[in-house]
Amino acid sequence: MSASQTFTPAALLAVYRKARLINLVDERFRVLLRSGRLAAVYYSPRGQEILAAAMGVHLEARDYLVTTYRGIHDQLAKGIPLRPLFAEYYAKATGACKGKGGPMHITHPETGVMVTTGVVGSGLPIANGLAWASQLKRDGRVTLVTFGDGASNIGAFHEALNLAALWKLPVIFLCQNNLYGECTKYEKATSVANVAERAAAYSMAGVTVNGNDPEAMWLASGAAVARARAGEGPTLIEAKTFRFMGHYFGDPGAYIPKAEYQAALERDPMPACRAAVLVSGASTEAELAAYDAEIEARIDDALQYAADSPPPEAQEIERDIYGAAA
Amino acid sequence: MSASQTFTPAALLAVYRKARLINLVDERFRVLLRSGRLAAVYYSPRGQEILAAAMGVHLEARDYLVTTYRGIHDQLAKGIPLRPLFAEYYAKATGACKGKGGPMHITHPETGVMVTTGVVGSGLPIANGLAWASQLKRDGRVTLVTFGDGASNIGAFHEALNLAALWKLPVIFLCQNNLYGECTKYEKATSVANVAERAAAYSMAGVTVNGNDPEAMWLASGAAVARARAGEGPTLIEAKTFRFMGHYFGDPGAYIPKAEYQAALERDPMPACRAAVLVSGASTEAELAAYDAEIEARIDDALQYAADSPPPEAQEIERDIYGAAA
Amino acid sequence: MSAAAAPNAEVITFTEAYSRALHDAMEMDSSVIMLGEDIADEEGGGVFKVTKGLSTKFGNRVRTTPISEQAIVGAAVGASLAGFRPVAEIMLMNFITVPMDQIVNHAAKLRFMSGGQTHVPITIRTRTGAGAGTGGQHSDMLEAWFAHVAGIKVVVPSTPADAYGLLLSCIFDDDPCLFIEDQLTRTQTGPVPEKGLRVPLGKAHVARSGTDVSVVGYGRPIRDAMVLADKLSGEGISVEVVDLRTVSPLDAETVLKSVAKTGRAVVVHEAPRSFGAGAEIVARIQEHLFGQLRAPVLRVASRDVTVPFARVLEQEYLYKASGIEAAIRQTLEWRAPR
Amino acid sequence: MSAAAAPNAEVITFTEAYSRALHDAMEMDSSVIMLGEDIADEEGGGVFKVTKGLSTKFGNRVRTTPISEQAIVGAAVGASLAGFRPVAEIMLMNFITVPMDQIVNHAAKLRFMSGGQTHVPITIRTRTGAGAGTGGQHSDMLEAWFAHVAGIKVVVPSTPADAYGLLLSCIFDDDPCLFIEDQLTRTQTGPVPEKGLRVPLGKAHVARSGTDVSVVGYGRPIRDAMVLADKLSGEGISVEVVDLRTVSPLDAETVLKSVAKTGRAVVVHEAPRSFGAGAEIVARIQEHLFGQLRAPVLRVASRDVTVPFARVLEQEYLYKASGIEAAIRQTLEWRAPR
Ligand SMILES: Cc1ncc(C[n+]2csc(CCOP(=O)(O)OP(=O)(O)O)c2C)c(N)n1
Ligand SMILES: Cc1ncc(C[n+]2csc(CCOP(=O)(O)OP(=O)(O)O)c2C)c(N)n1
Ligand SMILES: [Mg+2]
Ligand SMILES: [Mg+2]
Repeated sequence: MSASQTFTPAALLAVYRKARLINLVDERFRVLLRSGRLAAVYYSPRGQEILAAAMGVHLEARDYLVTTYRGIHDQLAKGIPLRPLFAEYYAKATGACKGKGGPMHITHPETGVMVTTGVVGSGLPIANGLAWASQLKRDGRVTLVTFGDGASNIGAFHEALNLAALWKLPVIFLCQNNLYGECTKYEKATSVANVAERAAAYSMAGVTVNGNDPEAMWLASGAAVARARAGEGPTLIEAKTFRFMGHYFGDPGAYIPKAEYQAALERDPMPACRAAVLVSGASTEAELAAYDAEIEARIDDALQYAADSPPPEAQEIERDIYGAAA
Repeated sequence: MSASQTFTPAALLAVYRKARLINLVDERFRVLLRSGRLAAVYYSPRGQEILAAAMGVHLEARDYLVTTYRGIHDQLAKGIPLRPLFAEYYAKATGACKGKGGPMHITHPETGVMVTTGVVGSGLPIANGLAWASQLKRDGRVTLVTFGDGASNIGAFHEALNLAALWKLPVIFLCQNNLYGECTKYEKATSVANVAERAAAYSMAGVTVNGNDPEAMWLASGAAVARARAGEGPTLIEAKTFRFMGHYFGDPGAYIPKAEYQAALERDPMPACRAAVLVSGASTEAELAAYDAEIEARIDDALQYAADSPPPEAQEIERDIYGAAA
Repeated sequence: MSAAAAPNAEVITFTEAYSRALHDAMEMDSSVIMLGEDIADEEGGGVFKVTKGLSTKFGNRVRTTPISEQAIVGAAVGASLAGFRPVAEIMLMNFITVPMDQIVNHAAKLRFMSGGQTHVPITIRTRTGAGAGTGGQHSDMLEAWFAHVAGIKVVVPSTPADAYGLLLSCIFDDDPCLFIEDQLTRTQTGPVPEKGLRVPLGKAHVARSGTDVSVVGYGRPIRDAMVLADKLSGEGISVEVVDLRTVSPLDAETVLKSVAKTGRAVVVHEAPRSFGAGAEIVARIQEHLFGQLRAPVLRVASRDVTVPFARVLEQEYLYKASGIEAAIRQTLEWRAPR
Repeated sequence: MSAAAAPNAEVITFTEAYSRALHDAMEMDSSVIMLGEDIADEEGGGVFKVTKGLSTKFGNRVRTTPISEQAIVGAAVGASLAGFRPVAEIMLMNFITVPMDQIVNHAAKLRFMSGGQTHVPITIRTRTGAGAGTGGQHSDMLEAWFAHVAGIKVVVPSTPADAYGLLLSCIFDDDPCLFIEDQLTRTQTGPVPEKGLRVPLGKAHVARSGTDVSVVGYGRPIRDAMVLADKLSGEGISVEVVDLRTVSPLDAETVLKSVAKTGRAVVVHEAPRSFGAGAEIVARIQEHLFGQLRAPVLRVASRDVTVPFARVLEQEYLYKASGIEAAIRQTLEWRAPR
């Protein structure tokens, strides 16, 4: 990381704006799901907006992202446009994946969204490959792969981190530790106090940060991106956070102790970040309100686009199984 | 580990005797292979005798062992009798596995040899299950699983160590770090200086020892067995060692630098251990020679037994696919 | 949508049948233990609630695991070698790609490779099935892979009562069993099974007798076939339905007996057609009954593509009851082309 | 033991053919990269020496990896998404159980799930085959699993020239390909392939024309069939040999054309019989040619057991050339039982 990275009010605002986009899109999706106007499995990122945004502001469009079913915040932070995103959730022909992949497999190479996987831990080895490609081409791209705390216990995590460290790949492993994997508490599944401590097992740079703290997350992300960009190898970032909406949309979250939930809610990062932006002077209430309105308008547009789009034709099932023979 | 564990001359002798058994059996096998009187894939444990023996003296017959293709030292240290062992190498009906498993799958439950696997890393999750059974039954057994340095980079290693630590299983993970996985040097495959450092990633007890030093290995093994027996959880022991005969019988080992090989040979643990036994006064030259003769006689007997035994009948192929319906 | 139960008979759902089997097995035999992700009550008793209540009643015999499928199956294998009858849950069948080594190279082979000294009485429960809009990585039927591996048994129930009785049999069987639960029909109902009654493994079941054509398969499409058989009987078409129950080892005898009688067969499964389990059934029928068949053995299965997300495409992907009906008619009307 | 080459013709071994294909592909196209255990020259150029010399010539385009099959296939998938054509080596096919998730849920599906935005032009080379006394965990032919998965191609060569040309085609194909090398015949020889000449994927090859019976299969048993065809021609039996080359997607057209002509078929593969790839071939033939067949389609394959260690049992396990001959005669002599 270059020593000159300081978290200015402008940086804070940039983080907030990305986070707020995520926040509003997520809210809209939940409204649509509750009202039955959207029927899809949905894994809300509510509570995890800041960490994705703070990482996202350091990345360029050409950088690569590999994410998971709970990945809409990562995808939005990476810059995916709303129209193909919404249309994919609505299983439309105009969706990013023509409706064939769906929410769990969002792909959008133009903005670097290379893989969204529904299999826990599987993204990490693939991210290595993208990073290996960059290393071979010396194209200076960085690959970000995100996953949950639960994923840190699966074999693919181990194999991927070992290889990335050995080969000094330009990849960032971002563990979003929201304290639960489905219904299972972190401590019941993970034998180490902090996932980032596992970095030492690979002689890899590792850091645990409060993922809900814009400054801490921005600094850690900036350092990791700079390290990767400079060819100095991978980083494991563990961003501690909390998911407010259970595992999937509709999950009552009965396994989360009430007190724990309440305490987390009181530390909800979105209002805190908004307040910090105002305090910092980077933006006014009016400007933030205008930004919200602008986002809502973009969401309305994307929704309308999705609604107006046709479903895929039945023949679409025959396409994209194999390419043309080489 | 009980504080009273001190490495007496008697303990040294016990280690030596087990190691020498391994050593002589291995030598005989290599003679047989060289002369063409045995045709089987063979992974010599030459150089790794001490660590297996020093662990073996702490184990009871009822304890469980899970080992690998390079496992004959572990099996002998565990107490497997020679006749069924040799007969299995010779693919005879009287072999431990009736000739159906072969050297890579030696099994002998009476002496606790539960699984021998040919798939790198696969033994570790199975060992957890044996240890879980002991924990549930409170039967006080300890499960030992052995594997190589190369195996520490495969996903199953990670999943197994995490689960063992979480569940505090009475299992010992013995990594026999012979500095190579097939033809690949440790450093080229493993991102950490010592495999045992990975124990910290699971809040597990971990120790790196010179596996060729009888005392160090005996102490580390004793501590791990005591910890497991007391219900205090698993241990990762990394025993540094060297394999003198390449990966498999016939491997010229061209990838090993000459100087490295020479240096290792000069530290060959077998002559060193023999010398130490004599110095300790635990045994005399004559006694050791007599022991050798006794072992050679047992080997002759086992070989004769194998030679005299019939091959499996062709119909044996129909048996042991499924059991009787329950 | 119950296939068989009369409106007022006591019925249970598939989910309830699975739960009861697990409960009753644990109650009957203290060597039955269980592990899997989220399965204990602290975690809500499993994502699909099948194991709900078990950890409260049976304590540490039921353990929630990390997300570590290799560790899950490996631990089951190991504990089984030490005398337990572990039931491991792999949440969805696509994730069974992760512990394949443990299942195929170890669970299925240890009995043989040890010359019968050890064996692996584990049950792997998993769940899958297309039709719920879960897309390419959460819907696959992969039973054909395991059917191709000697040493493991593959079981797919088509009624709640069978689900109960087959799951009990799997748990008390001395070999590894893969038990596949259908995600789509989990809330469908059927007659209540008798407590403790095991349905034998390796035996196909003539679910309905008929004389004109045999429908042979397992799982969800058998439910469709039963409905169709009712319907077609109104037209005077007599359909025999052979529910394999155990896909492998295959009970060829029962299948061949049925097809020898009817002279016509339609083989059905949900998995994609090509290189699916149905191909084996077809191959066996024609090997043994060539010359006695009055029509080619037809297959009805899903398409050879990744399961798509969009409903319209997912429906294109899935086998259809109407396809089974069409195949039945086609075999009945078959005339040699000239 | 060369199947085809005249004694003095220039011949190469399978191993050499693999090596040449890898070398030529790397030379032709800088996007071809390689990874796997022990494959670089510092490690001796691979346990089977297939990659010998490549890292010396092509530098860091050839990388030795840790023993981490998930990481190996994952890295190949990722690099392919960024424009490379990675060739990953999985040392032996039994270890392909480890990266199944990467292969099946990712490599095979990403093109479809992304709606064609991405694709995965990787080649996975692996090696296997019984007969060398390596036992239950080092000998399995598992091609049927992958044939059942849409999106991946499965290729098994039966001559060195095909090995060369098919491997080149796999590397330059835009989809994931699984290329299976036979351990037992690796030193057998055949005519030298023309440099750069690709053998097309998805096309079966009539390796020998005949009129009485079609032998359909791939890999090692095709070599047996060619020898047998020679032998039987002396008796006036004309055997057509159809070498699939690509197991999946299956070139049914070529197979059906052959069997339509001969009216008889014997399907052969090394893998165990039940639920093997042969079942699909049988199913297709009888679906399309029912009524034109003069005998049931027979299968010759290995037995449904774990591969045993003892040679005597391993030979019991393996399909036999004599079994192919017997099956050919059986189809020729077939009379309807009464
Ligand atoms: C290999 C695999 N096992 C199990 C699952 C089922 N599953 C989906 S999400 C999930 C929990 C993941 O937890 P975590 O990694 O913490 O991510 P989070 O959902 O909290 O973001 C599980 C077990 C899966 N998708 N893949
Ligand atoms: C999953 C898997 N991958 C690859 C192999 C091939 N293989 C057999 S032994 C071996 C090297 C293992 O090295 P290490 O773990 O250090 O054990 P050692 O042989 O040195 O005792 C490899 C790669 C295998 N058996 N299993
Ligand atoms: Mg989580
Ligand atoms: Mg080693």
